[in-house]
Amino acid sequence: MKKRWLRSLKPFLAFTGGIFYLAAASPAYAQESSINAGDTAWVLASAALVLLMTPAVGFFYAGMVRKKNALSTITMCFIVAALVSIQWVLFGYSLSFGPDKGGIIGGLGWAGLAGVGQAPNADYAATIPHLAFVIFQAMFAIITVALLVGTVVERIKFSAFLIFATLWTTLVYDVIAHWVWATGGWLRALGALDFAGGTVVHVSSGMSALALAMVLGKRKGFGRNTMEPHNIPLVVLGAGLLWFGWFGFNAGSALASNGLAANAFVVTNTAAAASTLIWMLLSWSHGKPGTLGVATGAVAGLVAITPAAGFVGPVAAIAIGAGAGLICYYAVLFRSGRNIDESLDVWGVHGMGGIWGAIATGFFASKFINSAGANGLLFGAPRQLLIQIVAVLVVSTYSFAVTWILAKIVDAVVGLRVKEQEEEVGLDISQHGERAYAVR
Amino acid sequence: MKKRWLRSLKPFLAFTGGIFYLAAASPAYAQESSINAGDTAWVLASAALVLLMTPAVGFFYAGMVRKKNALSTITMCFIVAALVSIQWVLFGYSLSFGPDKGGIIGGLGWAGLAGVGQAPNADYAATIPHLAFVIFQAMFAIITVALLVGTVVERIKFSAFLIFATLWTTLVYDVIAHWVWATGGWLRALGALDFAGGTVVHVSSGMSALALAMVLGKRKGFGRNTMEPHNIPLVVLGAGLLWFGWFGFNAGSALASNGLAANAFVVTNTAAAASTLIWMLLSWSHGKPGTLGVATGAVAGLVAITPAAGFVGPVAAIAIGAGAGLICYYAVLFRSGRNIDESLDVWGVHGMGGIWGAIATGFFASKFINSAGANGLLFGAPRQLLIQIVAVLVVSTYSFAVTWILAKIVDAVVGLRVKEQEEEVGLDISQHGERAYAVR
Amino acid sequence: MKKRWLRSLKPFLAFTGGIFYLAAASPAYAQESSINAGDTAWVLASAALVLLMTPAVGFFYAGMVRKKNALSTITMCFIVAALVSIQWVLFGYSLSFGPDKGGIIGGLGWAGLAGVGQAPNADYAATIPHLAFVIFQAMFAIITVALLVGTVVERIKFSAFLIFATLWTTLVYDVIAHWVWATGGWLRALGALDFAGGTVVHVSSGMSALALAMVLGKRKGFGRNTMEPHNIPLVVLGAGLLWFGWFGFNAGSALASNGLAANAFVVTNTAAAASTLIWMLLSWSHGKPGTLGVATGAVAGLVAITPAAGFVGPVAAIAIGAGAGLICYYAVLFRSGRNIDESLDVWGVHGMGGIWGAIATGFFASKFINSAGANGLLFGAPRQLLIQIVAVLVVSTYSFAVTWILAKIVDAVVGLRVKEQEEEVGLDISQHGERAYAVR
Amino acid sequence: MKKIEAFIRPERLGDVGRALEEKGFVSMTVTDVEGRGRQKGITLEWRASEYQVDLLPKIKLEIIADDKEWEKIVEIIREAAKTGEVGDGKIVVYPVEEIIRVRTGEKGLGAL
Amino acid sequence: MKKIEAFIRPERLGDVGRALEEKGFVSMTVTDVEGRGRQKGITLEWRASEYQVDLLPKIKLEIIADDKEWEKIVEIIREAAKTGEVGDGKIVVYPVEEIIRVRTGEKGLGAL
Amino acid sequence: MKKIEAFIRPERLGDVGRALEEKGFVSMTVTDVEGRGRQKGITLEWRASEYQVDLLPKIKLEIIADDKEWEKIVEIIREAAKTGEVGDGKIVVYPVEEIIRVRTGEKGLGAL
Ligand SMILES: Nc1ncnc2c1ncn2[C@@H]1O[C@H](COP(=O)(O)OP(=O)(O)O)[C@@H](O)[C@H]1O
Ligand SMILES: Nc1ncnc2c1ncn2[C@@H]1O[C@H](COP(=O)(O)OP(=O)(O)O)[C@@H](O)[C@H]1O
Ligand SMILES: Nc1ncnc2c1ncn2[C@@H]1O[C@H](COP(=O)(O)OP(=O)(O)O)[C@@H](O)[C@H]1O
Repeated sequence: MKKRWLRSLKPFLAFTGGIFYLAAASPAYAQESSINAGDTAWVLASAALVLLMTPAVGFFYAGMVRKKNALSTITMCFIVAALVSIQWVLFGYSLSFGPDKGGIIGGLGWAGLAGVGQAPNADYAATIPHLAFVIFQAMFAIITVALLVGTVVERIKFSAFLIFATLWTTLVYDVIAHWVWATGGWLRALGALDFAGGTVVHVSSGMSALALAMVLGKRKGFGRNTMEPHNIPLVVLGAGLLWFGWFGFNAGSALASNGLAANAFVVTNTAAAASTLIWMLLSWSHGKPGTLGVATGAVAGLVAITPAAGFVGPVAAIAIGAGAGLICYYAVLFRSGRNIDESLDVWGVHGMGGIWGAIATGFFASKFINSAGANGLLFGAPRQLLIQIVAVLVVSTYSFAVTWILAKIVDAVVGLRVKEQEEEVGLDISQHGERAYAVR
Repeated sequence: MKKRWLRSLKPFLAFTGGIFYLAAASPAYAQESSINAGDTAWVLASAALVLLMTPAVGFFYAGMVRKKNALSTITMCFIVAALVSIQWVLFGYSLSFGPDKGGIIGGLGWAGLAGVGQAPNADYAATIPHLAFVIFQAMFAIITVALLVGTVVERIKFSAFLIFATLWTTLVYDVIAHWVWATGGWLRALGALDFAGGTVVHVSSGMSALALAMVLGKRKGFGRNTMEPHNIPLVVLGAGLLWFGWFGFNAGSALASNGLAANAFVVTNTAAAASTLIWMLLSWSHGKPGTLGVATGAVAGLVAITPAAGFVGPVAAIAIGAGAGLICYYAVLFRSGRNIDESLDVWGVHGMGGIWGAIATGFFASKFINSAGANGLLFGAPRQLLIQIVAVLVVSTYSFAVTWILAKIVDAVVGLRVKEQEEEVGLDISQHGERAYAVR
Repeated sequence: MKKRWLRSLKPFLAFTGGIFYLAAASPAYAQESSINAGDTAWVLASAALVLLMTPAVGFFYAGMVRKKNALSTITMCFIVAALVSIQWVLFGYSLSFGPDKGGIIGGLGWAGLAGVGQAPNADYAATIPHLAFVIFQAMFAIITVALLVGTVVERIKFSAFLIFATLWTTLVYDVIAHWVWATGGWLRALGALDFAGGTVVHVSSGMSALALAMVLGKRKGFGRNTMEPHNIPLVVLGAGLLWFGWFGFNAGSALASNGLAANAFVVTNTAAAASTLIWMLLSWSHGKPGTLGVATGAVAGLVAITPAAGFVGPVAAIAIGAGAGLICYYAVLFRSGRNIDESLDVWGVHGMGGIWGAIATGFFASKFINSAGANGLLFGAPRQLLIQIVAVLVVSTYSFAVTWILAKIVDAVVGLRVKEQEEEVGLDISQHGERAYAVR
Repeated sequence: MKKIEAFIRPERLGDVGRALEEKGFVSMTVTDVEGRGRQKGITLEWRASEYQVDLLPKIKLEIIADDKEWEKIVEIIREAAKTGEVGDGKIVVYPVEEIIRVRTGEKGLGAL
Repeated sequence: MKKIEAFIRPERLGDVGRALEEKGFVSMTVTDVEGRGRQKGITLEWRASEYQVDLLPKIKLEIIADDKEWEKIVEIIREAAKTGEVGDGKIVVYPVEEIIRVRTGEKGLGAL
Repeated sequence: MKKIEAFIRPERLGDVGRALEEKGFVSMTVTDVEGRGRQKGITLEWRASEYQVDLLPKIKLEIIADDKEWEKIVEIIREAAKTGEVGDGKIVVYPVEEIIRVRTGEKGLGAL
């Protein structure tokens, strides 16, 4: 009916196959000589684990919103997986990891994964197929965008979200990923340590969430109507799958199946545990030890250990986890006292947890754990701490500022929010034409 | 009380241990020389991932039925995992992959997994234990049968389903698996390409679903009463776990942890993403972009890339995924306009998606990607396309016809459907004596 | 307000990081020469799978309780993961696997994982990092404690549970793990076979559950009020994830990615399947084949094959699984006829299933399957059966007795149960200040 | 004016709703309730054993009706809800003092 | 004929149901509702903070009763539902004009 | 004494509850129901197609009120529940014969 522009896409879609095919005509030939099957197995398994984290975030968030917005929340996360996967293959991977342009961004040489094949790329991972690296990294881009859903729930227009997400992935995520992780990226060249995405994933999404929430504005009835989480077992399902998937996230970031991967695995689990216990104790001291708190504590610990996982040992992990519990707890408490509807505390948990983790890496990092890493303050290298702080400041500022601008633009052009009545009825009905649960 | 025949089984069961033991007395001795630990790790992890797809299908389907049939739907999937696992060990694996009899079926030489042990079988996979191949393949048999549940929900008698499932696994699945995948199988000899089960799994189950729905008949009130999906988050849980598990399904089908596995992994993710986006756009152009649609689109893309995953690159994957979204969307729309209660569109998604994927393999397959594969039409080999079409026709006809006959026989002998009143009350109460959700 | 003692922890917590750090100052240096990447990949993947089993047990149990206690049940499992993870790093691993003290317990030499690093420990697993072994074993300790939740649901005080769980892990689990699995452990020296934890995990938790239920007493209204399971799909989610995770549990226990791991994988799946079918038939013969029964049957089969998985072949697995279905079915039936509120049948399923599995190992074990194992009665070694029986008796007695004493002590000191009114309102509100599901 | 309250079987709701609509009585309110009465409870499965539940799922239908039409409505419901087996339920009629339409403030018949 | 409507605590439902049954009053209909009144709401946890909910879960019991028996029923409910703390709820009695059994068409007392 | 029963839009519950509380009428009972009336049903998505649902979620509010106050309460509800679009719902008033407080046994006005 009204959506004629969508209809007009159809012939274009039919055409697409033909065009794209050309680019694929000469995929890289397999030269498997240097591939290690064990390393490849672990990285592929890890990529699968990280993919699972995106629906997991969907459940984690959906359980915390009201029933009438449950599907909207899940669907935004799910569609991010699709959207970013395609963006990544078409140009996202190339922008992030492609041939460096002045330390700032990758070129388009690897667009459509041209020249990216089954043989390893020794710059990134010498013992696994280049395609394994590509897909492992794809999952990181996806989950980072999915994290932003937590800040826009219950009021964003679905179409506006899709547009914003595409822009954000390209202009914020891909850029920061290049700076921190790509050969030639300027923060990497500076010596910033980020084992599995403390800055790239968590600081970037956390600070962006704050900017986005400020542009988007509060939910109708925020602070006045009760907004009870509608399904806490669903939240725990999400948290459980996140904990599970995070082993791929962190230990997979060793890009090999070795002692370092095992170390990252152990410290990931340990930090999550420490943070969970601290959150439990803190919330107990203020009231009762709730399930939501415990689940949030676990995520905070996982966030904080992310940049450090390949540079610190298990005892430092306890400290990092405990610090995450403490800092994120008070960050969430602080935010809930303000009048900012950063709805599901992406800033409080991922932003502040990521900042703490990145800085803590500058304290606790040790070449005993990873000879390819660096020593932190506690091992006599205060400079590393400084570098970490610079990286945090740069990533925070860039992501907050660009997000603010993008959000303002999208708001001006298509409008970020649904109509008031649509918000009242709920986004499930108004944006997706569905109800999460039938009455009978 | 009334089920005395079941009681009379008990002494027999007690006896079973003794009998079976004999067959196990000389299991194959471990000769691990040629086993590659990395390949084995990936195939075992993949087998676990594919196992998870069966409860995942259960959740995917259960969320779409009415509350009163939720358990029935899940339980049929769950029990299929048990039933087919035992069938596979006793004789299914032997029928499918055992010593070939004239290209048509495997012999019973490997019944009870006699002679099948820890050493590799070089015919199927030279670097992993034979038992790893056995169990990886077992998971495929299970999931294929579980897919059929989508067509019989809300009205089939549980006992009839068990009988039908056992017959179908043996006479349809095992036979087609032999034709396409076994050493000596006639479709394999013909040169048909099916990397991970486009024909064996999806075309066979999709076409069978159609036949089965036609014999079984419509649900009471079909087209008249509202049949609202009772729990869409559960559907997304299923879809999320399916996407996750499909990496094992497709990338595990490399039977090694190498560049080809990485390629299969990447194209699987890419096709799923493309199909999801296309489905979203199409449903948006007709109404709203629903969660069910998006989840179904993902599954359609995963289905279509299945036969192609080891033969095409990422850009072809976008084309295959987009085609799947388009074709399956209209197939489902077409079916819902007919008066056929193929309830959860196994034909529309798996049947048509599988056909498209198998044929698309004949277009896009390239020896650049897999030197052990073949070139498709676009690489100058129109013959491959023809072979693919033959394979599709053979598998479609065989599975439709045999399913029809089996369904008629089971209906005549024990009756396929529950009584009208049992259907009204719901299968959870009438078949399983349970309610999915308590009131308080 | 009232919880001042908790507040006073805060300065202590701030101090913690500093203290702990010292211990980490000299982590073991990586010597990766003997590490096999494939083996490591499989053990890490398995550790992730086993971690997932703990939330899975949470869902499995939570679905079976009343709505008002759903969060309490899940949260106890979740917090166990955190608690035991920290205990394990601090001293649990050292007590269990550290330098043997007279066959009875490990010393504190490895407390804080001092000296435990990325290089393999040949005593336990020569081809994977020592830390990989540590974390794989950590997951076993966690899940064992989480199993106990099934016996205390709907009435235990959260604080009392935390104290009890900490004591139990240390004084029951760590001790038995040392006896059966540690170099120098006295039951291991005796020749007891327990591949993946039949006695250490299942007999210990099952017998402890019985003692704990007896001390704790019955739920208010037990046997009088209906206690309908509130969400059976959640139970199946738990069971599905358990089946999935159990592949890591059993096949991961090969501590390598080889033929033995593949064998363990196959028999695990086969026994689960056989037990599921037997439970279905038995419950059908008494009434209807319910979903809860089928899911419980699967778990019973998985429990029983656990000790045997690395010593028996697929046909013996059918016998062991079928036996488990039979024995656990009647054990659960027997218990529900008594006046003991061992609420979710940890004794019936894990205790009796574990005992049957441990003894069946003494029957069916064969050096054909595992040359490093032993022969059982059927291969002419009745002595092994005797040893298995001794191990079962020792573990049963020790865990029952110590649990009884611990429970009595905790009850005397802090009180095990919530107040009557708290129990009536439900533990979600009274212990955690939350409701699992909002009304709208 | 009267209020009609019908306690019926959940599986009859579709037919009752359609029957009413066909005769022009669209308006109604539906609640999921549980009931017990002459119909005996059901036996449910619990792993290896069974237990009894005495409260069965029922549907409560509420219709505010004109004094002249309530008897017709009762008859339509009765016919469509009937299976002839114990547990078909009851229809109860109450007096109504006033009815107001929120949107317009109309009262009495005009509010229906 | 009368309709008795009781708003009670969910945790008393079991006892109230049993008490009624023991005295021979099996028939009833049960609805899950939420209520507020003199009892103050509850404080719930949200991650690091807390919030108030003023609607509390309650059970609504509906029983259609003979004119001669309603007072007895009210008394049974009151005793079994009582805890003595604020929030125990109310029992309300309404007039009934007619009652019909769906299955048989019986009216009035015969329909009970 | 009267019983006020209001069928309103779920999204107005918050405002209605607050409005009543502000005017001193705290006590009420809330039920989730579904209704149909003049407002037409909604179209929902099913994968590639659509279907109609005619029962829409509504909230039923029940308030037992003093004879002197029920009109004020009706007015408060009406104002707070009103959006002006079809589907705002009805408020119905019934006679009450007796009310008893479970906790104390008080009857009539004293029980409110
Ligand atoms: N006296 C009553 N008060 C309230 N509800 C009743 C009463 N009698 C029956 N009901 C409702 O009607 C339903 C069916 O009643 P039942 O006595 O089982 O069957 P029938 O009406 O066919 O004799 C009950 O489950 C209950 O919900
Ligand atoms: N005037 C009223 N109208 C409707 N429901 C009421 C009314 N008063 C109380 N209720 C119901 O009874 C419940 C208990 O009432 P409350 O005033 O809290 O306790 P108590 O009756 O012990 O004084 C409320 O939650 C509500 O559901
Ligand atoms: N006659 C009636 N009997 C019972 N409930 C009614 C009746 N009329 C309306 N309702 C309830 O009020 C709701 C709104 O009524 P509707 O006719 O759609 O809007 P409006 O009152 O604005 O004309 C319905 O969904 C239904 O729940």
